[in-house]
Amino acid sequence: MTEYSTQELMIIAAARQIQDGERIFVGMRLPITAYGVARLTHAPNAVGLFESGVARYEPADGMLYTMCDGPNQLGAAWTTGLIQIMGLLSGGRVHAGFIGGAEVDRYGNINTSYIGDTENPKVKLPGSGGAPDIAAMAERLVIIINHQKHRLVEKVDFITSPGFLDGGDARTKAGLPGGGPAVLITDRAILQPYGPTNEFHLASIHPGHTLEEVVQNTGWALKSVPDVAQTPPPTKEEMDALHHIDKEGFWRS
Amino acid sequence: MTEYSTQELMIIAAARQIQDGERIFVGMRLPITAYGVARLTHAPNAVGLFESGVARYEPADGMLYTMCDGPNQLGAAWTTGLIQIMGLLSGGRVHAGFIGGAEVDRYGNINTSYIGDTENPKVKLPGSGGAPDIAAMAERLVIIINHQKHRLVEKVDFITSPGFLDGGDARTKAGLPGGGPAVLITDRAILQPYGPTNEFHLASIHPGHTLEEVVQNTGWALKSVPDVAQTPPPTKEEMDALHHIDKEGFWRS
Amino acid sequence: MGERAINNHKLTSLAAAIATYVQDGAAIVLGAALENAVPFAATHELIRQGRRNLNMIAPISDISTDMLIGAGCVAEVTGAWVGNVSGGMGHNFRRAAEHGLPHPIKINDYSNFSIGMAFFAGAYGLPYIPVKSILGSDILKSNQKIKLAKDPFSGEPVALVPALKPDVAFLVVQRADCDGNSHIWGSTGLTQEASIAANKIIVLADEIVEPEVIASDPSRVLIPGFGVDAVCHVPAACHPAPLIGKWKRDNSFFHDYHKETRDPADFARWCDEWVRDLPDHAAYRAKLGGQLEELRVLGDAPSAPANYATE
Amino acid sequence: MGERAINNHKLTSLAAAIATYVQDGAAIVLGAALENAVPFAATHELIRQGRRNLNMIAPISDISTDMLIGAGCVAEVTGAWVGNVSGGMGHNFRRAAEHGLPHPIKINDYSNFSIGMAFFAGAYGLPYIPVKSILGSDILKSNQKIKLAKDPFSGEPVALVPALKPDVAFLVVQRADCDGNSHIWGSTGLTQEASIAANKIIVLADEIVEPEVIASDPSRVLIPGFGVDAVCHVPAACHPAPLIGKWKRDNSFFHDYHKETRDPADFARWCDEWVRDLPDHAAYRAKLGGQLEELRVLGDAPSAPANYATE
Repeated sequence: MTEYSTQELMIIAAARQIQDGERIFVGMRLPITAYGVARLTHAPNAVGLFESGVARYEPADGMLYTMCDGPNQLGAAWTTGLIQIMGLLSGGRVHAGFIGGAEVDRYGNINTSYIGDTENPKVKLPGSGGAPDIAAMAERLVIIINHQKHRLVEKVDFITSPGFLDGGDARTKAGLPGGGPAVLITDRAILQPYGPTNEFHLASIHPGHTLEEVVQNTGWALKSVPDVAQTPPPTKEEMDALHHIDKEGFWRS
Repeated sequence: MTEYSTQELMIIAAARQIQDGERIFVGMRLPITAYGVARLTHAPNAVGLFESGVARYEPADGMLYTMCDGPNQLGAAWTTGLIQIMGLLSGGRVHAGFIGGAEVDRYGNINTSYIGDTENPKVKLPGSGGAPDIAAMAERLVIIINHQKHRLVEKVDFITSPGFLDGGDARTKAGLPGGGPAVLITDRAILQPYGPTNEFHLASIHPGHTLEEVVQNTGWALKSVPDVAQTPPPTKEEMDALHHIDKEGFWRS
Repeated sequence: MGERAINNHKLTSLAAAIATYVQDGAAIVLGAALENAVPFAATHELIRQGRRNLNMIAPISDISTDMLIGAGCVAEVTGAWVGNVSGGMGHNFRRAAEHGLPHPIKINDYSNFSIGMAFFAGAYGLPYIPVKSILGSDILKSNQKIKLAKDPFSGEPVALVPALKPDVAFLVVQRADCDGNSHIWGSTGLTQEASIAANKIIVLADEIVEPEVIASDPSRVLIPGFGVDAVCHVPAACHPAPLIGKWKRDNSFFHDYHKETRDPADFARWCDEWVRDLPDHAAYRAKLGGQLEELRVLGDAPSAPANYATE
Repeated sequence: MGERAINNHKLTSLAAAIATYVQDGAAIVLGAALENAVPFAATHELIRQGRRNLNMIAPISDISTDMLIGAGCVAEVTGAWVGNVSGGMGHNFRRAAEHGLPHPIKINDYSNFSIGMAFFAGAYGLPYIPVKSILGSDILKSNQKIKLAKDPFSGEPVALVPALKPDVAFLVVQRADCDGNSHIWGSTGLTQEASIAANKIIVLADEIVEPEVIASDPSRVLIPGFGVDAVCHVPAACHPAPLIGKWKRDNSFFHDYHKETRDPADFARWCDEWVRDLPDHAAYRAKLGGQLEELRVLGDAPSAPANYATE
């Protein structure tokens, strides 16, 4: 059996969310590595979008600290403006986007703005960037977050990026064009919206983790889909691709 | 005394409307020659704008049939899109624009769309192009038209490009940001809006033409400003500049 | 820009691209750059394939729209100007608008800037754009799609221009690779906005180059290959319009068109000679022969290089 | 873009440009390209000249905004994200927002796309833009300037984002001539829209070139010289951010900033060392010395030429 770290499993679970030929808002860190793995395995025709104004076919050759770094621009499909790239979100032209956050709630709403009150915040987080736009408009949203009780909360203090809002059809009623969050990938499990409420349910547990542990580390009364599975471990092909992308072993530990 | 044709006088009268450092929507034919004369004489820092997406300092080297021709793009200050160039009309960033038309009325409204009814037009004219935008937004509009009774009319059949609408403060009330038509240059005279009605009045008569002739060829009861002048004939410097620009003598006859 | 274009080779003939992507009744952008880079080769092929009831959407496409109207392809014109830019009025456009010949046409009036905003809204997912530049114009009366409203911030009048989303956009580019990654230079009018607003994009490339040429300068890409549905290699597809650095404008061709299309029988003859009797654009170029060769740009005025090195 | 910029030589020092064009209380765009081409040299000079009560407007300017807040220059932040892109949170931003230190700041929240539309509206004379991409976000509650409304065509909800018109925009370009005609390549974020929306534009050019170099490629011009108010020759003005083809990103500098500005006294020391104790950007470059030289791009990956010849 191939060895892998939790981070590596998360990357591969994220890579599996990318289908061939799709246009993906990639974002930095873990998702950009996931994009590279997907391109090298099952999605050789995916296109990576970066809101600063970059679209790429091949992942960048070299470590990126920001999406604007030189290696992400050399040989790109398109270096242009933010409006041209983020404008692709309209009309179902972007299939998925990856975003993270400080807090996510049972309906997949994400907070990256204020912990506490907006006038008198306990913690002022950096803000939205393009996440609300991606969350509102992309066909599917993939959320990546560490699985801790104070991160997976009953209700976020501030909806920076909308999920299903109050659940049910609230999202559609608010006029949001995109499909909303499709999956939440943590370091312990994978959650998915389930049933008419669109509440996030446990869908699969990562190898080595337990149902009890996952429930205890979730800030709401976590329900499960009827057929909770174990998250399939990385295949050899996936791990080979990841090692090719992550030459320096940044994600290994 | 320098010899000149009527067309040449019109070009020079138009050139005098351009002040140094101004940004001007030039348009084709007569105005582009006027722009060249102004650059060579009193307005060496004027900037010429072309709605297809071109901005130039130096006039093009070579005869232009359209603003998109190669010589208008080689060595341009900017070749870009229509929105970038026409967008400069906002906020008083464009000082003047030149436009022509099939019909203009006593309040400087211009028709380039329909003679007769819109549903069943007697003559379908080519349409607006960017003229309404320039008429609405530029600080000043310079109208150039041949002086005939069926062209200078009481009321145009269709307002393609707004002047002072029904006169008085109708233009401001309609929410139009630009200053409106400042001058109407014909082959017989120069007209200007005068008084609180903003009706076009006779301001100067070209050498060799008479008040009676000008009035008879105007489709409304043309009034005069108190101090009607003779249009100053071209100076030697202006004619030298014009001959330099119009090497082939296109405007001489 | 299509929904799931996969990045693979899209090189095809123009005839095949039009057969695949253009249905009768389609809303078409053909020449959004104004007077340069007009895809006349596509104009001809639409006529040859006998498309009907098209809605031609563009600010100004020089004589392309007049040809399509005369050939009976057009039910609707959405734009700012139809005619012959250097030659005067468009006879077919006038006949259709004044006498319903060969068909009546519906005219949706816009100004250049307002149709630009309609494309911009269509391209970038905005339902409409509030515009001041057509206030006071009777375009607000003749075009029922545009609403006069009050700016809720200032209370001032504003014209709301709804998004336009064409079915197909044709564009001429100086060079493209087989996947549709394209370089354009010179003024582009509304090419970018109109193309991105369209559901399908067909690129007419004057030259097909290796992918490395395009990838050497991603900032010169106006439309990326992943948004392009078909790439057709058609040299001088712009004729008689110019293409910067490639082809000069054929001014006499525009002038002759004006003279030779004054009445319907004349236009029919012109259209047979220059379009219907020719199988494709290669035959059109062969017919032009030396006249086309004289328009070819032979000189070299190269852009200063931009360096994209990372180390 | 200013109202009557005359096309003449505008080359000046950055200190003089800021003294002339930036008043206390001004609304400033400093780095609209996101994480590249951030005009950090202007950040430093604003701190040195002690500007107060600025409104910093940008989607994301990496640590520039955090520096200005820490130095007491900022009353208001209008944007989508403030922090240290590769290094985490911005300590000064948090201190100001959470504890009012050194001053309380007003935060006007936008998303990247909605602030883009606000700049676009400001640049091109549109009073506001209706946007769908921030529906459902509490940005609609925290930012009172944005109105929730109904699309009058469809009846669906829409967020109306009013035009933003900053007083001054700073931008870093790879090369410019003495009149401010500039070439930029690589991704540009909102540089064009934000700059054109601004009343005054100050260009920080990495290199000053002959006018012929810029004029050789007018399609690479993002902002034409006639819209530029001052041109300053400041090599590596972007440091520690990257500039495509010119300077690599100084990742360790961002990391060190994060470590060395955890509390106000630390920030004050950092700011003295890197800004206040240095007379100008030349001194900053000299202090960096070999560290800066290692970031210089030495390789060559040139763009394929575009031909603008007319004959």
